[in-house]
Amino acid sequence: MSDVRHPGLNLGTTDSPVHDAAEETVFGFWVLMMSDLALFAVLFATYAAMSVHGIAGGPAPVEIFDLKSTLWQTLALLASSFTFGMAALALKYDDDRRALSLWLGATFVLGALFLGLEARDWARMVTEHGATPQVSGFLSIFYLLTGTHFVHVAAGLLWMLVMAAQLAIFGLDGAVKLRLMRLAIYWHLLDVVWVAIFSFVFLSGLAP
Amino acid sequence: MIGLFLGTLRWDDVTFVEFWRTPDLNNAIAAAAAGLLVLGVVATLILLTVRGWWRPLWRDWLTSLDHKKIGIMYVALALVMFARAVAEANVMRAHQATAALDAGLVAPDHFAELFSTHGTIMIFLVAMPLLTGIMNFVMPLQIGARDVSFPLLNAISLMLTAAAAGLVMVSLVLGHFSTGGWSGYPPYTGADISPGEGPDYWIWALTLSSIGSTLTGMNFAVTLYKRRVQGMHLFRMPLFCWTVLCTSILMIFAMAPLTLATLMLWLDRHAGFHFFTVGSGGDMMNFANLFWLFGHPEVYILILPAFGVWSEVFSTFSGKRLFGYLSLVYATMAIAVLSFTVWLHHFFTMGQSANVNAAFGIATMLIGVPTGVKVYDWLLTMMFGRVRLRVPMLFANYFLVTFLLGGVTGVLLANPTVDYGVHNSLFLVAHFHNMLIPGTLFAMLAAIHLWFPKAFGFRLHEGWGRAVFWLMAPGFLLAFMPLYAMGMMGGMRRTAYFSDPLFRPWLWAAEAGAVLILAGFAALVVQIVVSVRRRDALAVPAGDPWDGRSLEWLGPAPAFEFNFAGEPKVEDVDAFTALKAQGEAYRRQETYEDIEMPRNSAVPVVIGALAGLAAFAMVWQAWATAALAFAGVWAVVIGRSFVRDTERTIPAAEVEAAHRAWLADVAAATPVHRRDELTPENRGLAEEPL
Amino acid sequence: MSDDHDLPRSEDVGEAAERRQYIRGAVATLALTLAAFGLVGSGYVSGGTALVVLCTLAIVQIAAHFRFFLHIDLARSHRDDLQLILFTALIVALMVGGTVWILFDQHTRM
Amino acid sequence: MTPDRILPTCLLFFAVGAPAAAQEQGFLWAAGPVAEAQRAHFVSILWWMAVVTVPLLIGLPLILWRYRLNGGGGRYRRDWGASPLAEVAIWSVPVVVVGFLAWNLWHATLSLDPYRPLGPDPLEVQAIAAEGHFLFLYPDEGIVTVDRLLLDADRTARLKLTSVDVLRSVMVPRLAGQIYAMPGMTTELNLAAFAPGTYAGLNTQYSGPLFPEERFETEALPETNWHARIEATRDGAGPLPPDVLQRIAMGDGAEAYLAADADLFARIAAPSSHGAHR
Repeated sequence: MSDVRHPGLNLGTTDSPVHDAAEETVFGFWVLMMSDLALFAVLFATYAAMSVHGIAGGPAPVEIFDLKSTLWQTLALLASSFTFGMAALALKYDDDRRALSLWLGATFVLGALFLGLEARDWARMVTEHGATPQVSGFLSIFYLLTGTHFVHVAAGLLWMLVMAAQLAIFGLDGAVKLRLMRLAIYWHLLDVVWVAIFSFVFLSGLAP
Repeated sequence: MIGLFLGTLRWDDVTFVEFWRTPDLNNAIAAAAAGLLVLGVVATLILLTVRGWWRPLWRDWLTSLDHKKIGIMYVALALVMFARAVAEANVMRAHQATAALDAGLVAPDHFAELFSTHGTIMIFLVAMPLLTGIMNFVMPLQIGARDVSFPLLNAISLMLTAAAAGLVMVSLVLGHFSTGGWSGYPPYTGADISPGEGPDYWIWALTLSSIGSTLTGMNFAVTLYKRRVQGMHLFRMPLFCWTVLCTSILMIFAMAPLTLATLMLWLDRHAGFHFFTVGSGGDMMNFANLFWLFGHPEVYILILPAFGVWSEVFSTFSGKRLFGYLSLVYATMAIAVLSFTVWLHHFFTMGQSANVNAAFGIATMLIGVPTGVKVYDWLLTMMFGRVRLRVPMLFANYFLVTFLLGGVTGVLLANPTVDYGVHNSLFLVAHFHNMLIPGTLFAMLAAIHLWFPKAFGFRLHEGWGRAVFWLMAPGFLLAFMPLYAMGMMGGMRRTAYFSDPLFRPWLWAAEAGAVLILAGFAALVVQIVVSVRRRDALAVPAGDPWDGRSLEWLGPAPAFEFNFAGEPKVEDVDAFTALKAQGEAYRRQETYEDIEMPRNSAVPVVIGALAGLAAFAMVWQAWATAALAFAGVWAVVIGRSFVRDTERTIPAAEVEAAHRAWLADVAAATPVHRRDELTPENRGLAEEPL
Repeated sequence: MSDDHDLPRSEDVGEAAERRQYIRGAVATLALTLAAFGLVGSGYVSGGTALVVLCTLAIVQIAAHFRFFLHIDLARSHRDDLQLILFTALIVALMVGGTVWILFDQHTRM
Repeated sequence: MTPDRILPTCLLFFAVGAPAAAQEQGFLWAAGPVAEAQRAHFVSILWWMAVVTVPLLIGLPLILWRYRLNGGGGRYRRDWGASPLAEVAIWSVPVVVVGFLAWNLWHATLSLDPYRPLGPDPLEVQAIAAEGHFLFLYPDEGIVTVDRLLLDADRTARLKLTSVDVLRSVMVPRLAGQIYAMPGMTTELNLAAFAPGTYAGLNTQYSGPLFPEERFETEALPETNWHARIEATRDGAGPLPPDVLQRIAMGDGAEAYLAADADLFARIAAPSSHGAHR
């Protein structure tokens, strides 16, 4: 086998056998995530066209987006990326599961906060502007794009709950560590997608 | 309440009831097709019960995570679906040939359903499973691996594909399939014009199969990256493995746009969204854009593994090293990347600017360069060889010639100027069948002939194999050359009847060709039956019936469950040839080690069944059933993540015993000269090279 | 199985150094986020300029996420993933660029 | 039949279709400048491709014969897997051929853009593709014809196209290539005929059970006859009913109308008239 160890997020010297196993599983997960990014890419491409051509007399982006709410969502998700980073450190260097659980818990709360804020934002758009996805092509793709991200974040939270259960049952064994590493990649990549969403959807929409 | 669980499904949707109510020829044909399906299923169930095959089927096949068995199941699934799709082609051609005299055989909507299912099945449920099956079986063996990287996921991919196949099959009996063609363009497939369940069958069958393909692509790419045996660097992989790698990469990226396009179509149909409805800010041409963003890489997903197979066939049956290995590798990579830059050529006539068309047209034509290189590399592979025209080689040489014609018409179609004249015509239909029949289908038939002994331990009967070739080869010409002509005479695809009597002789010729292809398929079935009967005379227990060149031929036929007793040594592209030359191919090992293999699992079957049920419920708008089944899928996934005991150990002693038994077979076999490889003397041991 | 000392140095930097990486990442991404929101919120940029500025900031921030949070860098041992990401970037650029080109061009001619 | 017509015909028709050529409808029997350019382009590609295909067609049987296992006379070199000279040739020849073809493609595509006018002062026609029928509106002449396109053979024509419900694609093969007609959108197609005559036109994109019926006749008339024909049509036509689309779908049978409603095309082609959901 090549001398390439699994790069990126890793367990380094703290748990060599699992580190070896990570090479295949984590790389596989990276590949799967790239397929997911391709999905988001085509969503963005469609959004780029329809947010310009697809208003169809409905509300335009600048009328319905809210800078402050978007900023809070962004900060919540950004903070959750950091807390997951701390959880990854605890996973790698601490034998004590408490720090890991605490940081994971914080990530969960921040993720849930993000979901709540985004749902509130949607509710505001619908109630104040009547901006449902059935109104125009632009709104259809807006909800599909942000909704797809939303579903991903929600799935991440579910995954965290499952991992909490596995931590409780199995402790920090190799399989649990591998799954947490994959969850970390998943979570950070959702943040990457959100960077693209707040830049190209919300901020671009608010700076016409 | 019942509506939540049954949705819009009613008695009237059952094909037999429809026939009962309106007993005309059209409904009779539909009912006969449905009846054949039901009879086939019942007969299979009875056979399984009478023979007591349920337990072995479950234990040795359905729950197996062995890549070889999964590969074989993929191929079996594809052959079943092929039978239906080629029968449909025959009904369509027979209908067209008779249609102008009277009403023809089927109603226009039924005809539309036929060309839609024919295309959908041939692409997603014949070509894809065939090549996925072959890749599954061969690739891990060729790189010296014990299995793919994620065996459970591999089985899940298979079961999702099977669920998609099941869904399309069910549409024979319950309701109707889409009439919008395999590409399903809105607004025709929108809720206004196609309000029924048809497009939903199409949407969910594609979704299931494309999820399966994405997972397969990921699995194979990681396997090729991480599971190569010591010494097998990337540039020592057999060319087939390179094509698998490129195909996998295409699968990883190309399925996303399709999933998105079908999801958008579903949201338009059922949730009032406006992705493709022009009046409310949608753009229906974005569907074409997204569909072909998938569809063009898909074309190369279908053809690249075929190129891999041809490379193996030409080199093996010329008894010679592949010519231009590096050229072929770079050509494969070039095709893979270029395939993402050409999708617009499927809709040159949409009205965009000439410079957009020209750019995509040139990108398309560029693919001609690496493809041309490949053709000449194969020709030069035969040069200075000892060419023997066994069945795979017959197909290979036939492919070389017909592929030229397909290539020329492909370059023609790449020119927007020409495409404006023949877009949507039968010329186009002839072109892509020209690529997919001699290209993909014949490559897969060649692959089946080549690797069958490795899978089952005996060769396929050569005479019946030649019959398959001699029926299918002229069948293809007869079926599709008239279509080139008709296309240039203004005959359009998807036309239920041609009023112009000039087309009549061409249509009859095409129908005759379709019959020959069907007969060729029947010959294949006979060939398998005959070969099973004569399996003792055809047995090749020593494992190397064709004087093979790559690692899959190391070891017995059928292969060890664990593929290799130890780690094979790799020092050359033709790793097995090198081992044979050094006299190390059949050597006893000093030590044997325990081997860890994945335990059987029912999880893939359950996931496939639940996903299929969810999709079926979505088709009939049975939301509660769909939600429950979907939740069930995830419950199984999560539940499985709590299972720790997923491996089992094959003890070293058992490995040793198996290995020794094979070496005994080798010792008992007489090496045969290639001239005698079709005789019963061929027990799978090749004569020492001169 | 692996010898510990064959790990590339970049993966074996120790807890404190790795924590510093995360903190650097947090600071960098926060600064970039606030810059983007600030520029738009203040109305300082708009139209085409805004798109260019936002695009630049987003790309830098995405790179920062990969570098500091996902630990992807140019070290030799990381090339599998880096290649994968760059190839994905190429495909994504083709898909997005092509789609935008086609749909905008088509719109002008309908 | 000219020699450059024989090549594609022989190659793909096995020469059997040739006698029927006069009655054919494809662009190979070009009757207008665009179709003629398409045909010429088609033939030139075949010649260029022969550079790549002919050596293989000659080489394959020779190699198969010379290097056959039983009795082949060729030398056996089992490890012959590379030859720099051969590789340079098999890469460079296709590169050169595709290079030339690409250059050709670029020029042909730009000069044959269907939106590009073929001459000064074209006849303006608006075409509406509907289920089973085509409506042709002549805004300057104030008439509408059904399933019949009347062209002045001495003048080029510019079609504006739209479709009522689904995607269609409109083509008069012997005159010019096709272009999509899409609901809520307008596309353009420029046409011209060399000589007076009747040419078949059709929808090429599957549109439903009536798809095979979606055909129309294109009549290119000498200038004087064309004027007379328009006058005669105008005299025999009734006013355009507001529900004209429903009427012709029901088999109204009228061949022409007077176009009192000058906005009909604009209304049908406007995006807002489509896609109201259910």
